[in-house]
Amino acid sequence: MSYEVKLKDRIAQIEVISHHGNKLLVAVDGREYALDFVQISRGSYSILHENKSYNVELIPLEGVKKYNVNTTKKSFEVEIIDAESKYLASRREADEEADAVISSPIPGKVVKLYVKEGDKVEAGQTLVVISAMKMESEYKASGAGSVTAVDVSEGESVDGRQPIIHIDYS
Amino acid sequence: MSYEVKLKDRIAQIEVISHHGNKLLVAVDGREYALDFVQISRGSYSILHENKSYNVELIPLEGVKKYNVNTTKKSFEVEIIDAESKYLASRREADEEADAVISSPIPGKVVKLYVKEGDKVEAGQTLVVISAMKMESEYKASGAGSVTAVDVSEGESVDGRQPIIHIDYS
Amino acid sequence: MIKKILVANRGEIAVRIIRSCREMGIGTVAVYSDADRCALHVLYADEAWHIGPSPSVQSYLHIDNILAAARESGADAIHPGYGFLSENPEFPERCKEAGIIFIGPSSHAMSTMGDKIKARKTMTAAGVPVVPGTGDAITDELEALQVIREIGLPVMIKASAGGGGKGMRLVKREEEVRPGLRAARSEASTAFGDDAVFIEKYIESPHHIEFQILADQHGNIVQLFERECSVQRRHQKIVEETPSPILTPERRQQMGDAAVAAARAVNYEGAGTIEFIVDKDLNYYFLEMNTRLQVEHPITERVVGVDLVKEQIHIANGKPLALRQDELKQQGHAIECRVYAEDPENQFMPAPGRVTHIDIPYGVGVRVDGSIYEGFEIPLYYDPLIAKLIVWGKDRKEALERSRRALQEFKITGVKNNLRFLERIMHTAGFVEGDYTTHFIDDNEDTLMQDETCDEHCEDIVMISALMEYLRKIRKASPKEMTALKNNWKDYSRVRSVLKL
Amino acid sequence: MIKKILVANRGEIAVRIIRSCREMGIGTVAVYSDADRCALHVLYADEAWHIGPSPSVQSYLHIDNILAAARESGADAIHPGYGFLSENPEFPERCKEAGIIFIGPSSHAMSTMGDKIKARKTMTAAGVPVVPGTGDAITDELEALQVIREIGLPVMIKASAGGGGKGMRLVKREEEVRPGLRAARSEASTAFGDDAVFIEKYIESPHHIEFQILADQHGNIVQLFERECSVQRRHQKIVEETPSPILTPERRQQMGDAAVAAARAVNYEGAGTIEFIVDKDLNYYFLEMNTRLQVEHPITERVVGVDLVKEQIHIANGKPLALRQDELKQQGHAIECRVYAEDPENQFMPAPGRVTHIDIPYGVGVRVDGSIYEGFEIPLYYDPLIAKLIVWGKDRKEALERSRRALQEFKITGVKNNLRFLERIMHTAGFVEGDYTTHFIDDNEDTLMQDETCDEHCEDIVMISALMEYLRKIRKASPKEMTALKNNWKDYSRVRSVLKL
Repeated sequence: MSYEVKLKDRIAQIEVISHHGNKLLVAVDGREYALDFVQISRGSYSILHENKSYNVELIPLEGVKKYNVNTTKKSFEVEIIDAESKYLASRREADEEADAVISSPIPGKVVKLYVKEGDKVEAGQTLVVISAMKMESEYKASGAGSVTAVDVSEGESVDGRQPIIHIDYS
Repeated sequence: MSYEVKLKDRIAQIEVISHHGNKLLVAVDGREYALDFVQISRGSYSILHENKSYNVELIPLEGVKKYNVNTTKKSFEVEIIDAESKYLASRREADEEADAVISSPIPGKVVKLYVKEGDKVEAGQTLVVISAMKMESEYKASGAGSVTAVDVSEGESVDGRQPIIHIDYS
Repeated sequence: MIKKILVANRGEIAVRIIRSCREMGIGTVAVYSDADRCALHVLYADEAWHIGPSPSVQSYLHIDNILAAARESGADAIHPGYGFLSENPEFPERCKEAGIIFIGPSSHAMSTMGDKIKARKTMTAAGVPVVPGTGDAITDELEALQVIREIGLPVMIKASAGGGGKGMRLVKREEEVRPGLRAARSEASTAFGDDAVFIEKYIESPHHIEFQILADQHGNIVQLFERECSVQRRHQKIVEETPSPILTPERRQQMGDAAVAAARAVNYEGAGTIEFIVDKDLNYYFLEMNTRLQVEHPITERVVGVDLVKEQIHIANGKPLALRQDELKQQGHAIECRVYAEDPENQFMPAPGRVTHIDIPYGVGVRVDGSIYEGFEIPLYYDPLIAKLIVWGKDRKEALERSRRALQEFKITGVKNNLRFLERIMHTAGFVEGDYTTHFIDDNEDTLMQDETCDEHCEDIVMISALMEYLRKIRKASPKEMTALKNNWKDYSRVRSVLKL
Repeated sequence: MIKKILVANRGEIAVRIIRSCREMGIGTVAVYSDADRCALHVLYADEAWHIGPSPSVQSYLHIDNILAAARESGADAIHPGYGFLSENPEFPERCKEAGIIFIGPSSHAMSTMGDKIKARKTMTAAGVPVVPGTGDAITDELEALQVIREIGLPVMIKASAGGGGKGMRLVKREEEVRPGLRAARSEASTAFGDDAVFIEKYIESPHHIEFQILADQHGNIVQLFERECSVQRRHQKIVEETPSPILTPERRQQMGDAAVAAARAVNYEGAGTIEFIVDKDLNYYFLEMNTRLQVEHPITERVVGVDLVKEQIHIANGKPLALRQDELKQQGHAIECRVYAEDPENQFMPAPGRVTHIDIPYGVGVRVDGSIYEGFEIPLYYDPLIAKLIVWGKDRKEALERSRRALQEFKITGVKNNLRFLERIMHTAGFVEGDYTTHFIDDNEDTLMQDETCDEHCEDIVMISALMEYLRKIRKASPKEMTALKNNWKDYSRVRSVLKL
C-alpha cells in the first residue's frame, strides 16, 4: 500500500514493502530503504540506515496527519496526505480567496481591539494588538474589506493560531 | 466518602472533604489538611501544605491500587484498600500457609535449575540459580515439601517477581 | 547569620539562587504569581508563597506582597535576583524598615548608578573614563553645536527624558549637525514634553565588555575580570564569553582597576558589574553599573572558580571577603549561550507554550541553568529566557568546540526556541575568530538565518518516520478495522470515527 | 591523523568518549549487542554496527566482530574504554595487524602490568616501593616461615594460582602462622591443584590512592595527581575524590614521581593509572597499574582542567604532550559518586529494569555522565553502573555540600538505585571529616543503612497523594459510572471491568 507524504513543496509516494520487528523495507518515490527502525519512546524513533544513526522525534501538529519532525540537525513539517487532507486543502484554497482570519502565531493577550463586526477596513489598517512575553505585535488588514466576526474581547488571552478576527476581502 | 490507605503497618482512614481546582481539603484519621494540590505531569504532583513545598511522584506497582511513592527524601509503598484488596489479602493469607512461589525480585536469567515437577525438597536445598548483571543468586527451599510446578527452563530470561517454581510445603 | 532567604524572583535565576542556599544549609522561600504555581522555583524551594496575579506589577514587582511573604515565612533576608525589583532603590529601603536583610547594595549606591547624569559625574570624579560628551542636558542650540564641535563627529544626540530610541539621532557628517539636532529636540519635545538633549561621542565598532566586582561591608573590593558581551540583538545579549578575545593583559588590568574605583566611588557592597564600551583601539568608557547579579555571571564563576551567589550571601552576613585580588586568576575559557523561547524565523517573536520534550547536554565542561521541565507551560507574562548553557574549555578553541557539541545535544520541543540560531553563531566566522562587535548579529544576518542542511537521505527518512508514526497511531486506534482496509477512500471515514474515541 | 573512531564499549564511557570525539570533529562508530539496540551510545554516535548477541563474550569481548565493524565502517582507530577488551594484550596486537590504531598502551606494557609477578619485579627494579613480601611463589614451608619472620606480622598468605579470595589467609598472631600457612596451601591445592603461595605484608588501615599519568610516544610523561578511592564495597569503588584528604604536598610529589617512574619502566604510552596502597603513616606501595582510562577519571579532568580522552587521542596521533608538569595544578576539589542500578536494601543486588523517570541535577559545579534515559530498559547482561555524578567545589567543604545538594536533586525511578545510599555517605562523619580507609563502608554499616526521616506530615501527604492518584485513575476510566457509585462493594466489580478497557 502506498501513501502520499508532503514535506515542503515535495509530495513523495511512500510504499511500505515489509515490516517485521525492527526491520523495515520501504520505497520513497521508488528508491528503496532497508531500515532498522525502533521506537524509543512516544513519538521518538531510532533509525539505522546503512549503519548511520538517525534520531527522529515527532510532535503531532494537528490530529494524526501533520507532524513537526526533528532530526539532530533540522526540523521539518510533514503531512500525510489522505482523502481528508485533500478535501480540506481544496476547501482551504477556495476559502482563502475571499475570507481571511487574523490569528496570532503564538499565545498571548489581546491588548487593544480596533475593530468590531461590520466595520469596513483598509489595507494596512491596524486591527488588533497582541502582547506576548513583554512584546506587543500589531496585526493589520492585508487589503480593503469588512469585518465579518470578532471572536475575542480586549484583555482576553488567546492561543496560538486561534482565530481572532474574520475579514471578508471580496 | 472515606477510604482506607495502607503505609507500612499503618492503615489510615482518609476522607476527601472538598476538592475545587487546586484546593483540596482532606482528613487523615480525623486530622484536617488544606492543601494546594496540582498535577505536574503523569503521576507527579506538587503539593503546598502550610506553604511547605512537597514534590511527590507515584509509580503504579500493581494496577491502580498500589503505588511506590517518592518524596524528595524517601520512598514508600502505599496501598489503597478497597473490597478487592481485602478479598485478595485474605485469600493470600490462606494460600501462603501451604503453597509457596519462588521468584526473583529482579529480572534475570535462569542459569541452573535443580528441580523438576514432582521432586521432593528439603529445607535449605538449592532450587534454582538466577544470574542478573554479572551476579548469581541461589534460591533455596524454606522447608520440606514437593515441587508442584516449574514455570521456566534453563537459559530462559525471567522478569522481576515472575513465578519460577511452585512448592507445596504442606 | 542568615537562616532563611526569600528569593524575590522567578525562572532560572530563582532556581540558581536556591541551589546555592541549599548547599549552604540556608532555608529557601519561593514566591509565585498565579501563572507560576507550577514553575520550577516553586517546586524546588522549601516553601512557596503566593504573591498575586500573573502580571508582574501585581506580583514580582509588588513590594508590599513580597515583604508580607517574607514576614509570614520568617525569612531573614531577601535575594532580588536580576530584573524585577533588583535595581529599584525603594526596595532595599523598605527591606531595612521591615528589619529584613537585602542581599545587594545600598539604596544610595543603586540610585546613584541608576541616574545617568549622577553616575557620569561620580565616575568622572573617581577618574573612571566616560564617553566624551555633555554631562548635563542641553537646552540651548548654540551650546549644543559647540559641544559637538569639541567632541568631534560622529556623535549621538539623545533626549534627556527619553528612552526606547525615541528622540535619538546619530550624526556622522557636518551638514547633518543642525538638522539632526533640531529633529532630535522636536521629537523629544513631542514625546516627553522636554526638548533637553545629551550629546555623546558615537563609538563606531563598539565592544560591550563588563567587569564583575565583589565588595564587602569593610571596604574590601576585588574584580573578577571581564565578560565580553558584544553578541547582542536589539541590545539584548545572546552569547557572552570570558576572557574577551580582544583585551590585552595591560588593558584588562587598567579596566579592572577602573571597575574597582567605580565601585568604591559609591561605597558599593555586594556583587556588581561595571559595563564599559570599548572601541577598536581598546579605548574604554564607563557605560553603566548593574547593581545586581548579571544573567551571564556563571561564565565568571567557571573561569575564576567562585560561587557568586554564596559570596553575595557572605557579604550580606557581614563577613570580610575571603578572596584576594592577587590570588584570583582566569583559568581557561567559558562561553554562555542564552536559550530563549522565541521564533528566529518569525522576527524572534516570543514563543510561550508547553514544553513537550527536552534533551539537555551533559558531560565534561558543560553546565546548564534552566527553569523548564517536560510538561511545563511557559507563561506569556515574563521574559522568554528559559535556560543558559555555560561551557568551559581549557582555551577558547575548546570552549567553542564544546559549545557546538553541547548545542547539538540540546533539544527543546513543543516551543520554538533559538537553539539552532545559537549553534549557527558558533559556526560564524566572526565569532569563531573572536573578531566581532555589537554589530555582529546584523552584519551576519544572512549566515545566521541560513537553513541547516540535511544529508541526502535525511528528508526521505523524515517522511518515512512521519508515515510510520501515522500508521502506528491509526493501527493503535483500532487494530481490527484497520487491517481490513484496502483503499484510501475507505480509510478516511473509518479513521475519523475511530480517532474520535 | 585519526578521522573516525570506533568505540569498543557501551554505557556511559562510550557516550563520554563520543562526546570528546565530536568536539574534535572526529567521526564516531558505536558497536552494539542485541540487548543494546536502544542504548544511548547507539543513539548518540554517527554510526552504529551490530556485533553480536547480548552476552559480552559474543559481542563486546569478540575481537573478530569488532575488527570487522572497524574495517567495514572505515574507522582508523579504536578506543577500548574501560573493562571489556581494554586490558587484553591480544587486542592491541590484533588492531596492529589490521592496520587500525589502538588508543592505549602497547601489548607489552599491558601484559607486563597485567602479570602480578612481572609487574612487581619491574617496579622493584624501577625503584617503586612494593608491598613487602615474596616476589616469587613459595612452595617450601620453611622458606615461607622465614619470609614471614622477615616481613613481620600481620601478613596475608595468597594462593599463587588464586583469585576471588580462595586460598587467602590473614595471619595476625605468631601462633596462627603455621596453621594459617598450612590451611592456605591445602585450600590452594584443592582449588587450583597448586599449593604455591605468596606472602605479603598486610596493611591494616589501608587507603587506596591512585595517580593518573599521561605518556606520549616521545618519552614525555606527566602525572596529573592523585585520586583517593578508599570508599569501596567488596573491592568495588563507590565514591572517589581528589585531592586525597590525607596526602601531604611532599608525599604527593614522591608518589607522583614514583608513578612516572612506573610508567617509564614499561615504556608506557597513553593514559594510565598507578594504584597505591597507603597506610596510616603515609607509607605507600605499588599495587597495580590500570593500563586504560579509569571510571573515576572525570574528577582529575575537573581539578586539573584537562580532557583526558582528547589527550589519549592526541597521543595516539603521535603528537607530543602539550602539558608540562610544572604548569599542572590541582584547582579546588572534586568528588565522584557512582550511581548503580542496585538495591541497597537487598544486599546490593543488581536491579535491571525500565527507567520511568529521571531528575538530573544541574547548576554550578555539577557534571553528570550517564547512559540512561526515560524509557530505557537497563539490560541484565552488563555492569550496573548507570551514571556518575562529578561535583566540583573551591574546597573539600564546598564539594561535599554541593554533592549533597546534587544527590538530593538526583532521582531515578523505575529501577532501584543507590542514590540515597550515596547521599548518606556524604553525611557520615568519617567521610565528612576525610578520615576513612577502605573499611569505611563496613565500619559505618549502621549509619549507611539507616532509613531517611520524613517530617511529621510527610507520611500523611504521601497517603493522600496515592489516594488522589487512585481516584483520578478511577474517574478517568469511566467518569459517568463512578460518580454514581455509593459503596465499596459496588465499586469493586465496576472498577474491575472498567479498567480492563
